[in-house]
Amino acid sequence: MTDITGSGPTRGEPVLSLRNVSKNFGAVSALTDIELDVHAGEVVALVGDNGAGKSTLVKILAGVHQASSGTIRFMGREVAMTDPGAALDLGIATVFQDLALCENLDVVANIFLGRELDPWRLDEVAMEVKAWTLLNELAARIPSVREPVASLSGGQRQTVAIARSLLLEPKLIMLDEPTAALGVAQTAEVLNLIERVRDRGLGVIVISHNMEDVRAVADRIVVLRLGRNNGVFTPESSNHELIAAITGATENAVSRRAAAHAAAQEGGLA
Amino acid sequence: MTDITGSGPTRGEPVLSLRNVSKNFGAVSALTDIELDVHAGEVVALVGDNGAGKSTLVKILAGVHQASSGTIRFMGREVAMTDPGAALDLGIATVFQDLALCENLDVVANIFLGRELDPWRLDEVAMEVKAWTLLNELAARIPSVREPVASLSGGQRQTVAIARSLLLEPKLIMLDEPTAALGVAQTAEVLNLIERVRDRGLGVIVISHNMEDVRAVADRIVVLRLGRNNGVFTPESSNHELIAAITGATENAVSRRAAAHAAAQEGGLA
Amino acid sequence: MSQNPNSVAGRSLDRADARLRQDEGLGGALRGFIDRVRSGDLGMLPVAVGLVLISVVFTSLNPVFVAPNNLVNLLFDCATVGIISLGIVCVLMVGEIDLSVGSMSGFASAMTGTLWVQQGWPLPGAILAALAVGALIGALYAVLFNRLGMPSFVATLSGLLAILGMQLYVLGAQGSINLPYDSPLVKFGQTLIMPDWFAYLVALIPGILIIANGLSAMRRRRAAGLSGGSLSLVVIKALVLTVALEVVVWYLNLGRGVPWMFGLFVLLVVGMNYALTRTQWGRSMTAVGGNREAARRAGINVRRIYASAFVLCSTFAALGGILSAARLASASQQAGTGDVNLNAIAAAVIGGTSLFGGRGSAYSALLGIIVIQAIASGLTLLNLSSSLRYMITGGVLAVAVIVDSLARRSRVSHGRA
Amino acid sequence: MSQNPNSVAGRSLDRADARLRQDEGLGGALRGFIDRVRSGDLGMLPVAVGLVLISVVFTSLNPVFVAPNNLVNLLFDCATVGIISLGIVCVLMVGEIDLSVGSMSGFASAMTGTLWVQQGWPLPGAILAALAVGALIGALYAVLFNRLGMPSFVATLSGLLAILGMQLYVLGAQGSINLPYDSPLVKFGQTLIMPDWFAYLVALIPGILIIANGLSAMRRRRAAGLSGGSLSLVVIKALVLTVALEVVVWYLNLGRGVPWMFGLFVLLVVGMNYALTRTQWGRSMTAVGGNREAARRAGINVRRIYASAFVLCSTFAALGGILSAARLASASQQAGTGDVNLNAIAAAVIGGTSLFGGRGSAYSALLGIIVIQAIASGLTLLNLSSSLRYMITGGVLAVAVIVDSLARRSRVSHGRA
Amino acid sequence: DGATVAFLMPDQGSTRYEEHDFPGFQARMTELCPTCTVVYQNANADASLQQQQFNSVLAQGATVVVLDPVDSAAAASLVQIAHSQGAKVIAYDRPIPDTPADFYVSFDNQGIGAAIAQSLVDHLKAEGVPEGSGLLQINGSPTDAAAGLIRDGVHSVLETSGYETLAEFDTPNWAPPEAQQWTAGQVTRFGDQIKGVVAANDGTGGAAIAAFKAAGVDPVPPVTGNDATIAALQLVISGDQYNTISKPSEIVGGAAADVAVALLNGTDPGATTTLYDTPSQLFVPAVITRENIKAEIFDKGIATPEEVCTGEYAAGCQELGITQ
Ligand SMILES: Nc1ncnc2c1ncn2[C@@H]1O[C@H](COP(=O)(O)OP(=O)(O)OP(=O)(O)O)[C@@H](O)[C@H]1O
Ligand SMILES: Nc1ncnc2c1ncn2[C@@H]1O[C@H](COP(=O)(O)OP(=O)(O)OP(=O)(O)O)[C@@H](O)[C@H]1O
Ligand SMILES: O[C@@H]1[C@@H](O)[C@H](O)OC[C@H]1O
Ligand SMILES: [Mg+2]
Ligand SMILES: [Mg+2]
Repeated sequence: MTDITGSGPTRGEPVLSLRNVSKNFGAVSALTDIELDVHAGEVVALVGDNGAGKSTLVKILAGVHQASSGTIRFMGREVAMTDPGAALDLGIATVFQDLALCENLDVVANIFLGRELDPWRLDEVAMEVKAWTLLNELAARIPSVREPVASLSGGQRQTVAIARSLLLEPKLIMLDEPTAALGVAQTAEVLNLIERVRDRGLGVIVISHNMEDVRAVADRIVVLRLGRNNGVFTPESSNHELIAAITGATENAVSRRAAAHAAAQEGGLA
Repeated sequence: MTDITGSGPTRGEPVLSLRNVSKNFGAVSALTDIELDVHAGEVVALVGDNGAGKSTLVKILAGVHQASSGTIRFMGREVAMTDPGAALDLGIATVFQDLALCENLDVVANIFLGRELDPWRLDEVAMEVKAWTLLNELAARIPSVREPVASLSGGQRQTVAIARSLLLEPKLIMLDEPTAALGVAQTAEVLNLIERVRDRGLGVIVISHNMEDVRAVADRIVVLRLGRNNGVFTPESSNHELIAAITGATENAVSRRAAAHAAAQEGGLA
Repeated sequence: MSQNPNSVAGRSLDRADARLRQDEGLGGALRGFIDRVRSGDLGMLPVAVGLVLISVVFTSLNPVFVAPNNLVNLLFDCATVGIISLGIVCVLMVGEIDLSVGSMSGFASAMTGTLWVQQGWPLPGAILAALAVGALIGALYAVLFNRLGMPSFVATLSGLLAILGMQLYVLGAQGSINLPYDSPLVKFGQTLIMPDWFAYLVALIPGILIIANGLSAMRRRRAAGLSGGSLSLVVIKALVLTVALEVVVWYLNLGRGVPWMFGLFVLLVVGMNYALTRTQWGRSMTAVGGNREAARRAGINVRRIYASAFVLCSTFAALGGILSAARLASASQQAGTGDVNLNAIAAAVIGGTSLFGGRGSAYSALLGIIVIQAIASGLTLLNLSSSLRYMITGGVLAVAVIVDSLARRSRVSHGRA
Repeated sequence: MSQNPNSVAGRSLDRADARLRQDEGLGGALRGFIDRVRSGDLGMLPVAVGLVLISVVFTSLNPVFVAPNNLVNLLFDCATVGIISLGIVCVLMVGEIDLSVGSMSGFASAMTGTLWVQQGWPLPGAILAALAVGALIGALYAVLFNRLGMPSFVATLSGLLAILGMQLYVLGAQGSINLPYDSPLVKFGQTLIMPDWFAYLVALIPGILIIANGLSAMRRRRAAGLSGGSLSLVVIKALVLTVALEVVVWYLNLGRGVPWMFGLFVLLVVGMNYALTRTQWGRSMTAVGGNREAARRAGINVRRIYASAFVLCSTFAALGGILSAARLASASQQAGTGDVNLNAIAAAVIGGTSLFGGRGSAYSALLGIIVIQAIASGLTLLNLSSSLRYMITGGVLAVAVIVDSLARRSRVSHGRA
Repeated sequence: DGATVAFLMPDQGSTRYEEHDFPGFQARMTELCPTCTVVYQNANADASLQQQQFNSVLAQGATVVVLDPVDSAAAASLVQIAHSQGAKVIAYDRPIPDTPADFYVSFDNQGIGAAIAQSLVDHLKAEGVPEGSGLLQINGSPTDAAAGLIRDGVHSVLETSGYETLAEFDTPNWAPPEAQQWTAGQVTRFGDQIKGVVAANDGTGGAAIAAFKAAGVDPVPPVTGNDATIAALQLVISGDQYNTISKPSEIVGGAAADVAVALLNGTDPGATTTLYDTPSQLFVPAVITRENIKAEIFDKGIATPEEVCTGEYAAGCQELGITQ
């Protein structure tokens, strides 16, 4: 386990740094004293158990929720993310876990929402072409971009949400479980995308429960547990180490299942 | 690739069999001539690209949509699934990809929705205890079951949806990407659960994009591509074979990514 | 706390999570309450505060406002539209609307008048017939909504007109029918008051129920390994409520006393509240209003739920109409026209029931109608021109809900909208 | 189709998916249409069919219904409430409501009457003042909604009352004010008719626009590698529309002709339709109505969108009120009371705008108000007692939307609700 | 002959239009001009709807329109439209002050207000109620022009009566429950200071009575009314309501028919007076109290004992000699 700040493959300036960020919802403390740094050209993976507070953290950074306490510095200045518009203006693009799409609008309208081309006379042709380009880049399988998002499959929606975030020219891009609903090909494309984005010098925060994917793209792996920092790892850390940090125990459902399977297989062979 | 019917580790009677099931949404043919059999005590994995029609198929079997054509036999009799109530009454429990929870109700109310204990004087204590039991079985991390579902994290919601399906005594259980949002421990518990359910002689249909998980629990793997059957595999089939069937090409984003990484690593070593 | 098989690591099942502040006992309850104040999750309290606010203002303008007999009148007036509003709560709960409750109430009063006074039916027969017609019309809306997919706004707008036509038709040449003053119905609507001792007794019931239910729930929860909550909290709650109610009863008894009609209204509210919160049907109503498709997928017979909501609403409207006729001792063409519709809907909304479904309470009808009638009553005590009267009503209404709105706003900003 | 860098495997970008039926050319369009009929996705067609249905019935009962001058009167009558309804479409689009449009229209007419006739302001000044007050009141609602979080139902209900008070106050003892007949305003509201040739000319514009836009879109789409759609379809659409409009104009010219006031209404509808469908603002309105939180996360200034909706609604209500005054040549205490509110909301809903936000169209105000006024006009041609008139209005209204409801139902059952 | 005559009434607020005025008009029309077509419309208190109806009857070829205007000011433009199309307008019930119609047939609404108030004041004086005692005044709808006329009539009498108006109320939509709630409030406020109530019609009057009864006030102070509805006649008979006004609307309706036929035939309708520059015929309504109810109502056949003397009112009828 490495120290929380300053370490890791720091390829650039710190884009984002959080100090002592906490968030309470009534009697529940969703986040307590979180510290986090993201540098330019760095992919930070945020991992943790269900309800660990990953999405809450992302929402705070996206201006959706306000932190109960703590400071956020972005590009060297302390910032107050009062609403999502402010975060977007700062250059923070987010793919939310719940996608946040408008079901009544079609795919093109969702991708360009808030950033339509030609505000006084929408340029539907240009937007449609650009939408197809983005979607094809992500290997999306969407029959028509003129259907309301309500009729799309889970993975198709997720692709639309990811495509949205590519429109901006952000400095930091946050992806909250971007591949959860994606097919194998689409997942590969998103991982490629993350690498491309990193290589362009952006900071990236990615949340995932898939340790393989995480290790494939992350430069640093930050673990949250029950709303608190629980260590920073490198992709070279072992699976066992990581999972122990996430679940808070070396003996856990995953290890038990692995053991049981191993036993069964031995039994089968015997 | 094995033949579509009759093969595979048939441990029991056919619970479900579909013949020539098709579904159109306007100009889009979401499903075309689907054939599928599920036997008692068998786990069938349904895999396919985004938008391949997996969820549409599950929704048809759950009575949410009606098939445009084709026949469905359940427990030997031809059935018409006119609405979700009918499917539930037949003994088909479903975990939907979009979860289908009532955001305004709390966790307990959602788990017991439609099957409340003591309809004329709800037994909240008994329901709460049972809810905790189910959730703990799934290694859920939910601070309070008396909060509306709207305030839960993505994985917590998914756990609630899975817990719902355990309440029934079904003959067939369908899980549409049940582990997409789950943490590693919860995923392990759900895989355990699938095995327990199978061992109790139920038929199970599970949809997932995670080939490892699929291979870990499935007895047969049915591939859909662009709304059509695209082969049936066994867990022993290679990853490469499976992904080729899903994406419809041996050269695909996954293989490309793998190749690129291999090249990069070599380059790095050189 | 007894060590229980279900409890985890010495903590009760529902308090096991490390992130949860352990609010035990009275102090915990207090901390929880402060949290709720901060996050704006206060239920009906803000509206009640708004009500107190306007009461203080009106009393300072004219002390007659709090004269016992003025309050007794207020309670009489609340009962009729309040019962209609209770039906509105039902349709709002499932996210629909009934615009025809005014007409329905007018038609029911016309039917009662015609059948009873003119045709000589026995009173209970006439009332039952009117209620049955109400239920029937609700069933008709359900068919239009469930089978033909007609939006309830349009279906009940058609109903509003058609039923008004029927009301005019039934009253025909007569225009209005006097109901006999010495009949039990009119007495019920105008003068029937609970005996003092009885009112005092009734006011004890809520406290007793709270303690009884609280104790039994606590015992069962502890036995099951759940946190039990604080006994003292339950006792204090019951005590405060009982004292408050007894004082109110005592005060009303200084005047004429507690109207039976208001008693009936409260009984219906409490019954409805039980049905909405403690039965499977009520759970289904909330679910359908919150997410129709999710409810359907849970196997709930969504159509039947909608039907029950429409039928209940029309039936309550009919009952409210009959009681309005009793209150006025007359069944007339004007009954149910004018502001009845808007007031009934507004009462529910002011009380906190959402127009979008899935969130509401039977008590919102009670509280909302009291707010509306208090404003009306307060204004009758001031000599105002019509123009001023309208302006002030509008202003006061806004003020009465501002407290609630602010609380709700803070709820949103705390991420619990 | 030209081979384009963007097209995939010889197919245009948006037609590449194998599951998509390739609906090219006229035959494809026809197949697409049949699909849409089947799945109930027909926009305004069903309501139009309902309208034709009731027109046939009324005509068979009394041929005067289709007399050119009766239709001219109908158009005059549609314009006033129609414009108010257009404002309602705006607030419904974002999922809110304005109950005060009736009062607002009455107050605007009272203001115009007082300032212009009594205070001697120049007419444009009086009109502008009334519109400005409308906008101001809308802005006030926006503040109550955005800053205090007051539900729009309650805020505008307060407004309804307060503004009615102001209307009574402004008109004072007088009660009503005559507007001079020979003033341009009253002429506009009562008699001003387009010259025949001009009306014919105007009726050409939609067709020309369709062809022009259609061709340019087709060219640009093809150039960008998207499917272009069928040229013949565009031409046929334009032709059918043009012929239909010219016939209508010809028929109306047999009577008095096309009222300028109706022209203004249609112009506003078309403008509003453009704003809602072809501008960023309109997109944001739809988004906010569909999913407020998603719109907010997309960086849309949600508060500004709500504010624009409330301001537009109140301003349109004021304009409608001024035109009602012009139509009646009087500004009176009754203006805006009675059914104005319900009719304005009902028109939008009947035309297909959802009460729940995110779905609607400016044309729904046009179509809905024509349905409502056609029913009213048809009934004036039959000698009916009030009771029958109400019953029949209710029944006919239900019938007029039944076609639409059935279509919608099939849409739901096809999974596209 | 063969002409179309329209009869346009303003609202549902009172049943008289549909139940008395129009039948009277129609009966007389059938008598005088059997071939004429009579069209009836009621505008539900909506001035725009009335305009629509007016245009519609003109489109149907009406040459004479009998108009009871919802909005007297707006009606001026209707007269102009009619005249521009060669049709004649008879103002009915409510005047059209700004543009002279061809004729005006009416009861005088302001006169009605004065009459009910005067009758009440006389009664109180006869009972020895001292000057300076308090009265309540319940007006009609604040948005109804006719209600304004009645209110003005009441004011003109009460101002000089020596009695004090304790409080005054415009009843929204003429709705009885609103009147009842307001009266109930005044009863708590003023108690037995209230010596009488001037209510602008029978609906609001009945509501005031209900409020007194509900408050347990016994005897109920005298309450006025207007319209002579069956319900009000019954209350007068039982002694609960002090007075009402009989407007034998059939007779006025018949008179309008006479004028219509005269205008059709181009003969002189025979005005008795001129009001608002319009040749007019005004009828004097009769104030009805217990004293004259038999003579004015039953003996004149305006209502029959069968419809009034039902149930609990039978005794009162006997007492007054209406039934044996
Ligand atoms: N209600 C609907 N209306 C129109 N098209 C629909 C509808 N529902 C699904 N579709 C289309 O049917 C196709 C199959 O969707 P489905 O949800 O079954 O995919 P899936 O295999 O579950 O994909 P994923 O892995 O992304 O969940 C998609 O192209 C989708 O756009
Ligand atoms: N609006 C809210 N009101 C109350 N509690 C909330 C709210 N939002 C989140 N929480 C709570 O905060 C905790 C953290 O939730 P969060 O969504 O951040 O988890 P997560 O790490 O993203 O989990 P997952 O992997 O399941 O997505 C959860 O226990 C959740 O119940
Ligand atoms: O008789 C009155 C009538 O003159 C007025 O216009 O409306 C109400 C009725 O009661
Ligand atoms: Mg999350
Ligand atoms: Mg799916």
